[in-house]
Amino acid sequence: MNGILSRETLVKWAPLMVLLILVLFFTVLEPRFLSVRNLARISVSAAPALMVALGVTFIIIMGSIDLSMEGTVSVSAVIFAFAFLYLGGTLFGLAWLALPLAVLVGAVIGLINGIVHVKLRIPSFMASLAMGFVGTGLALLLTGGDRIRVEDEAFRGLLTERWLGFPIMVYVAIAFVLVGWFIQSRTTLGRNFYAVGGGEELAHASGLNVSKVRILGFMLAGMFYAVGALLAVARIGIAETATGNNFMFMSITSVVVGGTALWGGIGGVWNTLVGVLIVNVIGNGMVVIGLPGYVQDAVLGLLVIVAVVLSTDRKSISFVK
Amino acid sequence: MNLERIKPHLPWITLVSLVLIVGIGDSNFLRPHNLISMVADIMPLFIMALGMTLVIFIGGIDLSAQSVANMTTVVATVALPTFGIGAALLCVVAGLAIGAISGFITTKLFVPSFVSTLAMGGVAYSAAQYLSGERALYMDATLRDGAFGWMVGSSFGIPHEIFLGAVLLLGTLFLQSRTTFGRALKAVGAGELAAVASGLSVTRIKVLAFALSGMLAAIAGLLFSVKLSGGSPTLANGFLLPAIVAVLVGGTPLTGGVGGVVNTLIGTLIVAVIRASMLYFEIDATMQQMIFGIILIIAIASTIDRSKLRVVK
Amino acid sequence: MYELCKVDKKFPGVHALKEVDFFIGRGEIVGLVGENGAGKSTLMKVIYGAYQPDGGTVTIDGKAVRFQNPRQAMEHGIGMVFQEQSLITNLTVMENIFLGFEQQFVKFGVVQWKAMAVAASKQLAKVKLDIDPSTITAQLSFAQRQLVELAKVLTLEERVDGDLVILLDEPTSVLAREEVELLFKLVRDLTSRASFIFVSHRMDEVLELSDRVYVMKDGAVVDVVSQADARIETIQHKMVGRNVDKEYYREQKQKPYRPDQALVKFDRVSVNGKYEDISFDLHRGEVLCLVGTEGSGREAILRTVFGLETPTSGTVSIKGSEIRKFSAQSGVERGVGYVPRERKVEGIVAGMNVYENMTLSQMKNYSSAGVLRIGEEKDLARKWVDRLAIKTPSVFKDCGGLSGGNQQKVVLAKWRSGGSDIILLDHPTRGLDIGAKEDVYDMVREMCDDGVGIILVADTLEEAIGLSHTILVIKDGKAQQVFHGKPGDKPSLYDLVHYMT
Amino acid sequence: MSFIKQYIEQEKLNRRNFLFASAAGLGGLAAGGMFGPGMARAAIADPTIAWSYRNRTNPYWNEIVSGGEAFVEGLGMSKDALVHLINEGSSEKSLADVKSLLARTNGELALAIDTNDAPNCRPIVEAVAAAGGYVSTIWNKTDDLHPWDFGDNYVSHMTWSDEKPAEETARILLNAMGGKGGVVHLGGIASNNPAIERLQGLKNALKDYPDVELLAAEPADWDTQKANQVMSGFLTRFGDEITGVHCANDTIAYGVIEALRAEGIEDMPIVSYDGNPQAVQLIAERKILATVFTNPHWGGGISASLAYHAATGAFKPSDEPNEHREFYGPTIMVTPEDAVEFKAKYLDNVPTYDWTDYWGPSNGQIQYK
Repeated sequence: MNGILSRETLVKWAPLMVLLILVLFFTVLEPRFLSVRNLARISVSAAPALMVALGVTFIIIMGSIDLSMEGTVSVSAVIFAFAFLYLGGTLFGLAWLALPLAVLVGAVIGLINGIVHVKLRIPSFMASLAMGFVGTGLALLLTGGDRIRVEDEAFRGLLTERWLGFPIMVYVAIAFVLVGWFIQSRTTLGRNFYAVGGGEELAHASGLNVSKVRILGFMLAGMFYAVGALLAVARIGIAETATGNNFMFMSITSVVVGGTALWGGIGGVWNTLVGVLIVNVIGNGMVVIGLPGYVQDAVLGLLVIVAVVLSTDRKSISFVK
Repeated sequence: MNLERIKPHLPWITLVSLVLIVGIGDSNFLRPHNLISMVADIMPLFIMALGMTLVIFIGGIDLSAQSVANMTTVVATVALPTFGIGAALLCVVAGLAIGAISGFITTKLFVPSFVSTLAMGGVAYSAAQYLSGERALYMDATLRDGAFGWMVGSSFGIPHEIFLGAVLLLGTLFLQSRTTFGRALKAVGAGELAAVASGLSVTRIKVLAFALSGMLAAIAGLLFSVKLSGGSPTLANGFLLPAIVAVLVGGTPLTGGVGGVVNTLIGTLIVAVIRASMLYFEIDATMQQMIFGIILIIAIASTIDRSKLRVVK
Repeated sequence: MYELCKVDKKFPGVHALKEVDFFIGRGEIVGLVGENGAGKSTLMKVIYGAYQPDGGTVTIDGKAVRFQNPRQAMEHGIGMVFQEQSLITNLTVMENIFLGFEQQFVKFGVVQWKAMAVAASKQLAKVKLDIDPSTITAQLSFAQRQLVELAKVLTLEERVDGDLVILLDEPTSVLAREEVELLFKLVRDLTSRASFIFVSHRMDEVLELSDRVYVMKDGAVVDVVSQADARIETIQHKMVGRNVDKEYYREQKQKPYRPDQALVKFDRVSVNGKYEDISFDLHRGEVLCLVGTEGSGREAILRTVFGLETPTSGTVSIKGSEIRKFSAQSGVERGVGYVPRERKVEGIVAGMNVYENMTLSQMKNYSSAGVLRIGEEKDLARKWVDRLAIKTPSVFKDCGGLSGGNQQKVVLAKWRSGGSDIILLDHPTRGLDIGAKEDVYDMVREMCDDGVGIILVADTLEEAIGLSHTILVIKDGKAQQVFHGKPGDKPSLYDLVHYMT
Repeated sequence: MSFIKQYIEQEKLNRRNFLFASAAGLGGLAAGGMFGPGMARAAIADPTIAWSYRNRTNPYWNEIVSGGEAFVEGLGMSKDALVHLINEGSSEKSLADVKSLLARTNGELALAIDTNDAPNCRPIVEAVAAAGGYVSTIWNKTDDLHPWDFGDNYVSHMTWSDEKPAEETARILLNAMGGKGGVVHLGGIASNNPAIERLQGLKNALKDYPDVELLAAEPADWDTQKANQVMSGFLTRFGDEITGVHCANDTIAYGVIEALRAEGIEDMPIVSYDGNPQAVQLIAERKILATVFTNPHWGGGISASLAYHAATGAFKPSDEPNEHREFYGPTIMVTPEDAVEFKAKYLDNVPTYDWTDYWGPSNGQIQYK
């Protein structure tokens, strides 16, 4: 086992290989799976989830976890929709200001989340879980349970306008993956996430302000959640308390499937991209090949396990929790 | 008063304070009948949380618990006419099996429990859908009373759910504090490597913890199914997060080795009281969830014993 | 240039530093010795800014300073090379070197990796380490990592105008002898730019390197000796308040082992990638010492005996029967006890109390049908607390809160009380002070008298020679030479080093 | 402390009697209930009025609640007087909340509720009856449970027979498809009764349209986003074969419309269910061909009214015939032709209902198959 087929290489590329095998598998069963149209559909359904998963990737690299995404997405989506309509309801007017506002909202919630976690010294699992409840509750309080429609043709153009067969929102998502990659590899903050994940006490002793890195990490994650919220609204045209539903377990599963370790320090943006695609390919593929609804949960579960098993370097870890 | 000495008592102090706050707001809350009834109703959730405690105690998590409970409501209802009380055995075995498989996947295949249990939950949910024919089912009243009437009756003014919960609590407490398994569980939670170096079979202990969690989730589902006299693949929805919250609020953090089943009893009761307080203080419906979250932060912040956490991750 | 004057530090219930005076001149190497708990680590923490003193003054070149955190200390040229490996292994070497100080390479928010690599190479050159700065740290050897840490601290040179003070906390604990010599040479070369405070339990090394030695006891400096006047025995006497005689290793208590009673037989055993073709016999009453450099395969052999590694070829027999199934459990059942090097992580379970730790490996003996007999556990623990003079307020005390020496005693008690008669000691005295070390040596002799066989990986060569009946020298996973030693007729240091390297 | 002991004794007796009553079965139940605390109370002068429902994120429940609030305001109280119990899709929370409220109000409660899952209905009704409160249920109830088995305390159960209306919307859809092609169905949570009935309605209609194929039916869990993803999958799987979409409710239809819009498909025939304002708007724009209005506003109001008036003794449920205890709610078909008129009548100006006309708009006694 050496040369290009060394264990490290295999493990590194395993998630991508799993993705390709899955694509091949579904294509053999249903050739239409591999059409540009269907790939566009998968991308559209993956785009909001990808943004959320990117956000939580940074947190997981730090060895923490964030369960607040459902609340953050809902609040960002709802405030965006309110502001968008209040400011005129079309992107050509002042309403574009609602876009940065939504991201700001995400940042603020992330910041509060980070402060509660770091300053009150509550483990992130608990702090963010509770913040998630607060977020969802806040969205409910703001809307009173109503749904807000965002009909603006220009904004919905994210979904309806296509370049090379793919809606614009797919390109937006790719752009944010590049932003994430830039943060991860070319900024101090991004590298510090890895330092904290690799050894928090050591990083602290090296003079790194770990608390600050953590809080900024949660804030950054909040901003990515807000971008996910914007894409989710663009996809459905509705902002509501339920906009954030189902993002929590799916995004974390995607991150793990992509090969980012829950104990921190390993993985990154590209892993998450592959992980999100794996989960969405399975979801779409099961419908496309006509698997009965009641077995889909089981098949998704089993395939996720297989994917994680294949992309874990079992020799390098002594145990997992 | 020395703060260090109060710390271990914070969970129940928090609980008593909450009860008193609600009681001062509305003395109806303190009526024994109401308190007993509230405790009886929280028992299915408590039993699930008991199982969750064992897994969180070793630093893992069991996200399959709700789906396992869903599955057992269906299994119990479907199997009741054929097997009678044997349906209970079927449920318990099914829960044990799902939990054991999760444990095996976690320990042997190195899939984090967050993902392995979520995935096995999907399997359980599919099984529930398949077995139920994707319908809500109900139990025949006579059959139910014949086989499971003892679960939901009442003696000495105390509903039997409480006895069942108490028996399981004492059982797990015994397991946790008096048996080699409980000791090993603590060792694995607090120092897995040291447990290995002491020759403990860590794999077996962890698989057993997950299996017990599955079993208790199944019992929770069974009790809920009997209480509601029916089953459906979505019947136990809404159990999972409160069960996790109950464990965490009780003071068993995810870092492992700290806390225990008694903490979970207190945590579950705290959740029940917070929930009831929403009604007693007439909190507006659209505000309840937000306030629940805020109280949760306060409750966790005041119950966790930070001196046992080396790094707050 | 750097001076502490009557520095005082109190913690609840402990007077950790008692009016300590401390001075270090430009380019000087100062040793700092004392038993565990003497106040060394508190003093170091005050120096590098982790603690703020309650009284007294800290001056640099006559100017009073007060550091709120390590970062401020760094800005004044004070850096720390930590005892435990403190590099973050998933980062590259250059990221580790500049961790927390990346800002200098950031242009418009973007990290300039090339500039950082160039700067890192310059730092590595200072410590004469020729590696690619973008190597992932996990791929380096322990010795290389130690040098990277030194390089990291030396970045202070560029950042700080004044002179540097560098603390070295047990820098040699994971190094082999020749690596230690390399490090010392480097430190001496670097005195042109920095002063060093050298903290170590290895007295010989302290004396070898330091110009002056501060001796601490009970939170106070009890003596300052210059290299010329220093003698190990005197210093040790000051540290412990009693003589450390030539019988330090209890050689007089060493008795012949019983060659007819083999406990462990290794016959041409190999583990792929770890060691190959190793054969030896361990007998009742024998101390067998495995000597070699870090990574030579010593630990892997211990782990094989315990059952944590499965041989790829060869046969292992324990007490006459050949082992086919390798697992820690079966090892324990066969009477093997393992005292691991990482005491806090692998030895004891922090968070569990004394009796819980003691019976962890032998719960079977203290339970019926899985139910523990806790009363008996406590009796056992009390017995062994007395027998080994374990300093603990009660058997309910969390082991994580005991001192290193007492933790080690708990680990030994765990195996001894369970009747283990093959004890594997991996660096059993690492990080222990002299008193605690002597206790361990006493226990080794007692165990031999009881017919126990011991395989030892020693902390120092002297310890290996002093304690062992038999020494097996290993290099790169292969056996080099076997030495037999009786009291008064032991191999010399030189003999061993000759075969090790 | 003797009063506590006495109290416990009292409760013990009550509970035993109640359980005895449940065990006695059909005939004995009403009589057994006579010993219960509820029966000891002839009428409750000023009961707390509460609505317990799934969540605030679905427009359907908001409509239900608006009806409940309108009823409360009709009594001359502020609409804040209505207590909301939200179960978030958790039967466990639903039951616990009801019990807490019963304790707080000392049983002086008029409760309208959807119990979230059918099996949850029995313990809720039993709890309310045991405490002497009054309850009206909608939608979820197991077939073996009937209001008349509980004397007066279980006032009524209302549900909607969805099979027929769903069949009618299906016919509109199939006609719009020209009687040929392929149809897909996106359903609710698979085990929910309405989801089952609405799919069955489509299947019934298809018998008369041999040239239309039911390509697939999958649950979309009443959820817009899930529906969006399922529809995307269908588009790949069947492509142009899909010439019509049958949705189990309006929120699913929104997701379907957006999935189609993403593909530039604007003229796909779609029918849905529930008659939410937004859906009616879409019908007026001919983006949806038909929906079925179940008048949740009235349903929400009348359920609260029934419970309230039974509690105050305005009418005695046990004197009413069975068709007044278990009945179907109203269904109104909305199509593009009458959408504007419908909107004006029911949505833009919510009609003022006579909340004492309990059974006027109802649709006959519930039939069990």
